Amino acid sequence: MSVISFIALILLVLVAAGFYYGRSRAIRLADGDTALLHSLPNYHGYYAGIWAGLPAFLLIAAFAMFSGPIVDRLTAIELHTQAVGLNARYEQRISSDPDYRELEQAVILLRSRVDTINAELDSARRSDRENAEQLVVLRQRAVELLNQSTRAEEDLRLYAQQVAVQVSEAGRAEGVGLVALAGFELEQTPRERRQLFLSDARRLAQGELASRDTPELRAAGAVISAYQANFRNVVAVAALLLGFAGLARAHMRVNVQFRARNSVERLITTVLFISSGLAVLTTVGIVASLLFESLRFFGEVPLHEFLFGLQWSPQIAIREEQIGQTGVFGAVPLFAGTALITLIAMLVAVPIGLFSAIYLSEYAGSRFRLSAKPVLEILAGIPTVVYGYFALLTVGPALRAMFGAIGIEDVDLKSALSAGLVMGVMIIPFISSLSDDVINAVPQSLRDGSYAMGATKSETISKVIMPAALPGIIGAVLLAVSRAIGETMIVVMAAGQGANLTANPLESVTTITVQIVTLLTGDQNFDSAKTLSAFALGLVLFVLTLIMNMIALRVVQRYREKYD
Amino acid sequence: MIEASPQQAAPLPGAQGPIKVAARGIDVFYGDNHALRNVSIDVPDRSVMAFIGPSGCGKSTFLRCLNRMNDTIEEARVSGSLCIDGREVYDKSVDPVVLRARVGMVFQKPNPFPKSIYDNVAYGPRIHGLARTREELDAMVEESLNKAGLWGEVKDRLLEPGTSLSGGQQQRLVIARAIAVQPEVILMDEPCSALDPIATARIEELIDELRENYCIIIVTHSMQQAARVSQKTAFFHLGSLVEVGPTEEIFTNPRDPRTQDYITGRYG
Amino acid sequence: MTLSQRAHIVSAYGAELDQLADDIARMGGLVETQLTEALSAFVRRNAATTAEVRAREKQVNAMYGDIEKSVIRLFALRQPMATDLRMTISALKIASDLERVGDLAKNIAYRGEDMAEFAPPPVLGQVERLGAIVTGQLHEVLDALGSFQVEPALRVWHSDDEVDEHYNSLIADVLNGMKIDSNFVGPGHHVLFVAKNLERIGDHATNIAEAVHFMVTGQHLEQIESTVTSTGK
Amino acid sequence: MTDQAPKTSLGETLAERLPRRYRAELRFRAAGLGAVISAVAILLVLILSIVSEGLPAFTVHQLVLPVSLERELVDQEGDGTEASLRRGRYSAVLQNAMREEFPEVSGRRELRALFGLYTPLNSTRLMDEVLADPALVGSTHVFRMPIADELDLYLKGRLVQDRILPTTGTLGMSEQGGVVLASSSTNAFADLAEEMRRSIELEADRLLLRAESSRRAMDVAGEDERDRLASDAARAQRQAEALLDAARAETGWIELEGELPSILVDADGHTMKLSALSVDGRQVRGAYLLGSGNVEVAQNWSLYVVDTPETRRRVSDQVIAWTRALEDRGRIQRGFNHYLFANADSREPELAGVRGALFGSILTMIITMFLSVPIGVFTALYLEEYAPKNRFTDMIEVNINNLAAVPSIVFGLLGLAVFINAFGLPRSTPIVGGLVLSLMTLPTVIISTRAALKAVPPSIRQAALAVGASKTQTVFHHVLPLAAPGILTGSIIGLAQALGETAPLLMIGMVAFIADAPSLGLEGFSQPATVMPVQIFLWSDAAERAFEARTAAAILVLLALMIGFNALAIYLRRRFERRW
Repeated sequence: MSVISFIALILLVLVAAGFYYGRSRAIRLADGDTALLHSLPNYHGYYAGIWAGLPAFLLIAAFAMFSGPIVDRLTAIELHTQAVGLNARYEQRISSDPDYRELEQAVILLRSRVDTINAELDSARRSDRENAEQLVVLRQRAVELLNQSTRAEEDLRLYAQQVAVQVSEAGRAEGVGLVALAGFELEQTPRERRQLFLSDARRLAQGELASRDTPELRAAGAVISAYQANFRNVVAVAALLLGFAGLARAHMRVNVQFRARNSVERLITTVLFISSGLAVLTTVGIVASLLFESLRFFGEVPLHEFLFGLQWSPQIAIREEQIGQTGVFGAVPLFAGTALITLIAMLVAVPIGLFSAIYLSEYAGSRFRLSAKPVLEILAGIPTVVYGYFALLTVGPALRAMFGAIGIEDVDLKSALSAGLVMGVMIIPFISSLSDDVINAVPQSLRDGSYAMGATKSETISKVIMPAALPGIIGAVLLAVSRAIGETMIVVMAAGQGANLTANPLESVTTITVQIVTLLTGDQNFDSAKTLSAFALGLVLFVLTLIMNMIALRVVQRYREKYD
Repeated sequence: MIEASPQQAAPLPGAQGPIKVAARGIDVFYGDNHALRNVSIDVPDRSVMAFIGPSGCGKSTFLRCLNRMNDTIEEARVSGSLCIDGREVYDKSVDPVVLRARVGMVFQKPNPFPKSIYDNVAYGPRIHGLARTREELDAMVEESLNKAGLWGEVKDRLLEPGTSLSGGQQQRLVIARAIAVQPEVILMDEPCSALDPIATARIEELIDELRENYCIIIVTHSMQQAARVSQKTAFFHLGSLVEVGPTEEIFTNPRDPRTQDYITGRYG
Repeated sequence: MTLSQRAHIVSAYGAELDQLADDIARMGGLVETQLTEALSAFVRRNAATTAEVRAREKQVNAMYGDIEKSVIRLFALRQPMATDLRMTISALKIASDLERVGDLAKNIAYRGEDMAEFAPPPVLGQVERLGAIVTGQLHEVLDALGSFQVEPALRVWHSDDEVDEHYNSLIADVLNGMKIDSNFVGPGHHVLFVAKNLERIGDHATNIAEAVHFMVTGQHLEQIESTVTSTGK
Repeated sequence: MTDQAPKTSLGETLAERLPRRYRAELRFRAAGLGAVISAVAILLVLILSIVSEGLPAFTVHQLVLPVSLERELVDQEGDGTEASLRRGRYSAVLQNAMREEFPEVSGRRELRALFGLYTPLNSTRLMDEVLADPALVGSTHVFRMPIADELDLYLKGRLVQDRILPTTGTLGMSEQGGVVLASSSTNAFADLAEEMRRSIELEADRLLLRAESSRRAMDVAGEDERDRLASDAARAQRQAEALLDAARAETGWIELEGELPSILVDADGHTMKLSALSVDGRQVRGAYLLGSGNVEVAQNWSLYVVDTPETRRRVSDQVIAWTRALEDRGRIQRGFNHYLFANADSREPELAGVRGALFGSILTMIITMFLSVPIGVFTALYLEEYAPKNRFTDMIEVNINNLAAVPSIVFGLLGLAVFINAFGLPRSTPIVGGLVLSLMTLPTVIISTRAALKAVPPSIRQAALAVGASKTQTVFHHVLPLAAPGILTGSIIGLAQALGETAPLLMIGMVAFIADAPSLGLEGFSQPATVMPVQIFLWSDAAERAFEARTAAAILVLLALMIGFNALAIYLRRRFERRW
């Protein structure tokens, strides 16, 4: 990085030099009479500075962003070419090894049998419901076979590993280069662990702590740092050249008639435009990443099973008919859990929030309002993780004690109720401030009209203000619901993990967001349905909240227009 | 209803006929702002009295005293004696809710509630529980709309929202809403300022008709309107009541130079 | 205008009112001159002056039309109130009275032409005196109008009796003369007409005095007088 | 009115309905006030519960031990070089110091329990101190280390229920074969004996009840269950009867068995644990936890009762006795918990601190600030000042409004899929965290900046344009400076939000356990780190009870940070507020 930092420093000097050069050249060309210039001298300076710095810095930024993957790729290719000999030897050993062939055959056979029995199971399930016994037998056999097949695969893998070790030992004994050995090891490493291999190598090369330390890794690290250094030098030279080229361009362009200001302003406008495009890009990024991974997920798990399945257990087989480690991905319990918690939250937040807003805007004196509003704002500013802890620390035990006192014993410490209550508290300020805006937007003339009819305050509020403010309040509640659905930390900490399909708020339930967190914290394997399902859930979450926000924003906007 | 002992003040000089509203020494403060100073006036029953004066002179403030609408403003303070039918309005025993049922009010901008035409007119009777049956309520709504001269125009669209009417119709709807609770006094705060001349003419005609049964007080900036609809006119200036008298006299031969200046358009 | 020191917010309105007042004053001046000339034409039997009087009469009529137009304009555009209302109304009334006076003056001048055929009758002096009184009234009331004062107007209003007295005695003299001398019937009936016209001019002056009084005070003189007399009795 | 009828009827109906209407009014008003009060009350409860939980974590009990840094232990090579000092056996040094305190302790298990009074990680701290000052080698150094988390809680009175009972008379103790017999000159133990008897009876009642319910369950249970229930019932019955026998003995000893409070007798530097009380209340039997031999007559002695039974707590009576002894000897001092701020995360609660998370938060916030604020302001400038009114602009607007309401966790998914998987940026690092939070904060900054720009009166723009300034000059010289306070406030509020955000950071792996604080430099951005809210989340999930208080303490630190941020926003708003 130091080379790059150095280059960056030089570029900064170039920018400054460009600025002063552009400026002074403009003044000189105008013979000191700056009024002759189309643009102020400073603009000529800016122009020169921008051309000296911007392209080069863009190059460096691109380098900083993409150098890692590119270097990794180059290293992988290098290692691969080095290890061609060892690989060939390994292939030859494998293909000529009768034991290996035998194991392989066994695996193939078992796999085909698994496929057959799965097909049988399917057809049995589809054709005849009466024949339960046969189904049970079939299922048992399927599980057995699958276990056998898994075992056989494991054996095969272990044997291959053994062979690989032998090959590399032999290679070492013959004095094959470390780089080749490293390449061979990388080749043998399962795909998902190759990144780790490379990052270990990189760390070792930089003298940092790695998860392993072997001569092979160090050799690979040397390859990586060589590439890095080369790459870095190329980029550094290119950046310098770009900088000087930019200066040269500025030198040619700057003259008395040159519209430097327009150029600079055009650039500014372009930068602003690109910035605003970033918001769109973010959305595109969200949609693309969610869609891409979700499509991969739906390739493995059918959409209808995901949307309508009643069982969610992504990790392990808990029932007989589940085969292997595929897990089941019926998201209905998550939807139900999310809905239950959202409902509880709304039952807390809507009355308290709405009544607070009503009281503060219609009843309270200005001093009370001035002191009560900040309190609600504080509630809004508290991080959700704090709310989660509050649920865990105070609300859960309190609920258990309360329900214990009235004789209901089986209250989970992490329950839908405690998460819902606390989430409700979190949403109170949201509802109250939005409702407050909405209620304040109701024209005073309507209030006057009602009071003048002899209506009491509550009659005026419930019969005139509320009907008038209803669309806005509905919009606010929709926004709040969307927020509750998307809220993560409170439910992660206070709602539990069990995917229970229940309407009992005293049980623990799980939500979409909880599952996303659970699935994606810890080791991830982007080839397994388990990891990908998190993105499918994310997609559901995104679409759901998007629809609600769209509706809510439109409703609120209409409402605003009505009374503006 | 709580009967305060009738303590009708002696009529002010120049008063004729039965007096509905009698104010003596009314002062209004909004916080530190002395909005109305020592106003004394008699308003006769079954006639129209117009309040004129430049903006901010206190005429609307005084109007809002009559049905205690100033109560809804946080910092408003009213002192003095104000009697309607000899009963003190600011007596502790007087309930503003009851008072406002007896003193209807129409505002500058038509403010129909975001409800149907029917519900708008039925609002008062409903909150006060004036109708026992649906038929009674229907009858009340029809009668009020009739009195407000709107029945013919809306009888087929009673369930449409009140806001779908034109401005003039809305204002008449609001008047119908006000008279649905059978008030004795109707206060009108610049009822035509947001209307075109035709709608204005309609409202003026309506006021003229209503005069037979109600005591109407109208605040207006249009002196021609005051001249057209009112029998007596009061001129307010800088929070004080400057002059009150028969409308004709005020407009041809005002006694006070301030009135003179105001109505001839010589206000500097 | 002198009634109010303040200027109108709409200065054009004020200017129009001022213009109206000026027009009335000019018209008054014109009519006054006209009357003086008509009287002299009649008394001196000067036909040449008669032509001038007739020419002025056209001018007065035109002015009347102008004033009427500007009053209508004022009503339509400015909707005058209080003093302005009274001023405008009075202006119209006064203009109409002045126009009538101008008419009558013209008639008097015509009679002067006719009188040229006859020898000057002895009552001419009396006619001259009556004419002087009426002219004085007109002058005084126009002064009152110009200065916005009530007292001269009131004086004119009360001096109506004096005109009547003179008129009655002149009529009696002429009738007597006609009884005595039938030759006097010819010029006599011209004198009668002129006397009648002068008496009418006096009435108009009284009207103008009333209008001025109303304009300045806002009260109708007749009403005040009637209450004064009723309480007086 | 001419017809009096409707008027009176109006009055009557009105009066009739009024009380009901006013009751409704009162209810409504009360509901509103109740809502506000409950919101305030909830906030108070929240803050109070966290403060009361978290405040104790700001103090810590420290063991203050003189450790003798013998050269052969610490400097094995004998050359005093860093390499040699690094290889020193510091844990042995600490163990020796503990042995010094309690020379009577022997046996592997007892020693392990004794060394459990502190976490072995402290040896590293000792090493650091020696490395910082090699002259210490060979001397006796007073070393401070936090006592084990459980004991810290015990000393703060948050772990067990305990009490000290008044005593009368004198006490004599005699040891024979590990059994200690103590007798009081008065019947000092009578009340205690009575209390224990009652406790045993209660325990027996509970057992009897259990036996009964097991028997009842047998009637409805299936075949296979019945046997188990029967044996359960029989066992409970047996235990209950045995207990009752022990408790009802008229003379002799009440044996303390089952889940009963621990009773310790302190006398003359000896601590004994009771195993039985004589019925007359004059004698007790037990074993020494501290000290040995006989005590003839102890004048000052005390009874210490730990009501939480030993089986239900994680500190044994032995450890409690050691701890109390150390406290008596002044070896334990309570002081400010600087470990909370000086250390990064640790598996040992007493050493765990927020330093790492604080640094991580700072680094992440720096990235967030430098990305979201300029880009947000640029976007707002473009939309508010430059953008032509067309479909694309509309689309951007709708987009931003929607982005503002997209759940934060979705941004985490985006970060995972794009920054980590596609771009290959390192996981768990402030740079990725900052990028994700920037995207999340962007809409907030844009929206508040637009509001601030909208608030600049158009007259300013017109004035600048009218004197011949270009659009860009107008915007950058006039509009932007005027809108700056609003932009600043909005940005700070957005950053404060990002500071408290957790969910998206979990997605990009900032949830890992990281024992080293990232360095506060350029390289820190790509070092694994965690941030304050994630640290809170991690601790809240930890098993050790001591982490509960630390979680709350970390929350207080985070809240203080956020209050600081918001106060800054308010200050800036006040300071630069402009009125037109």
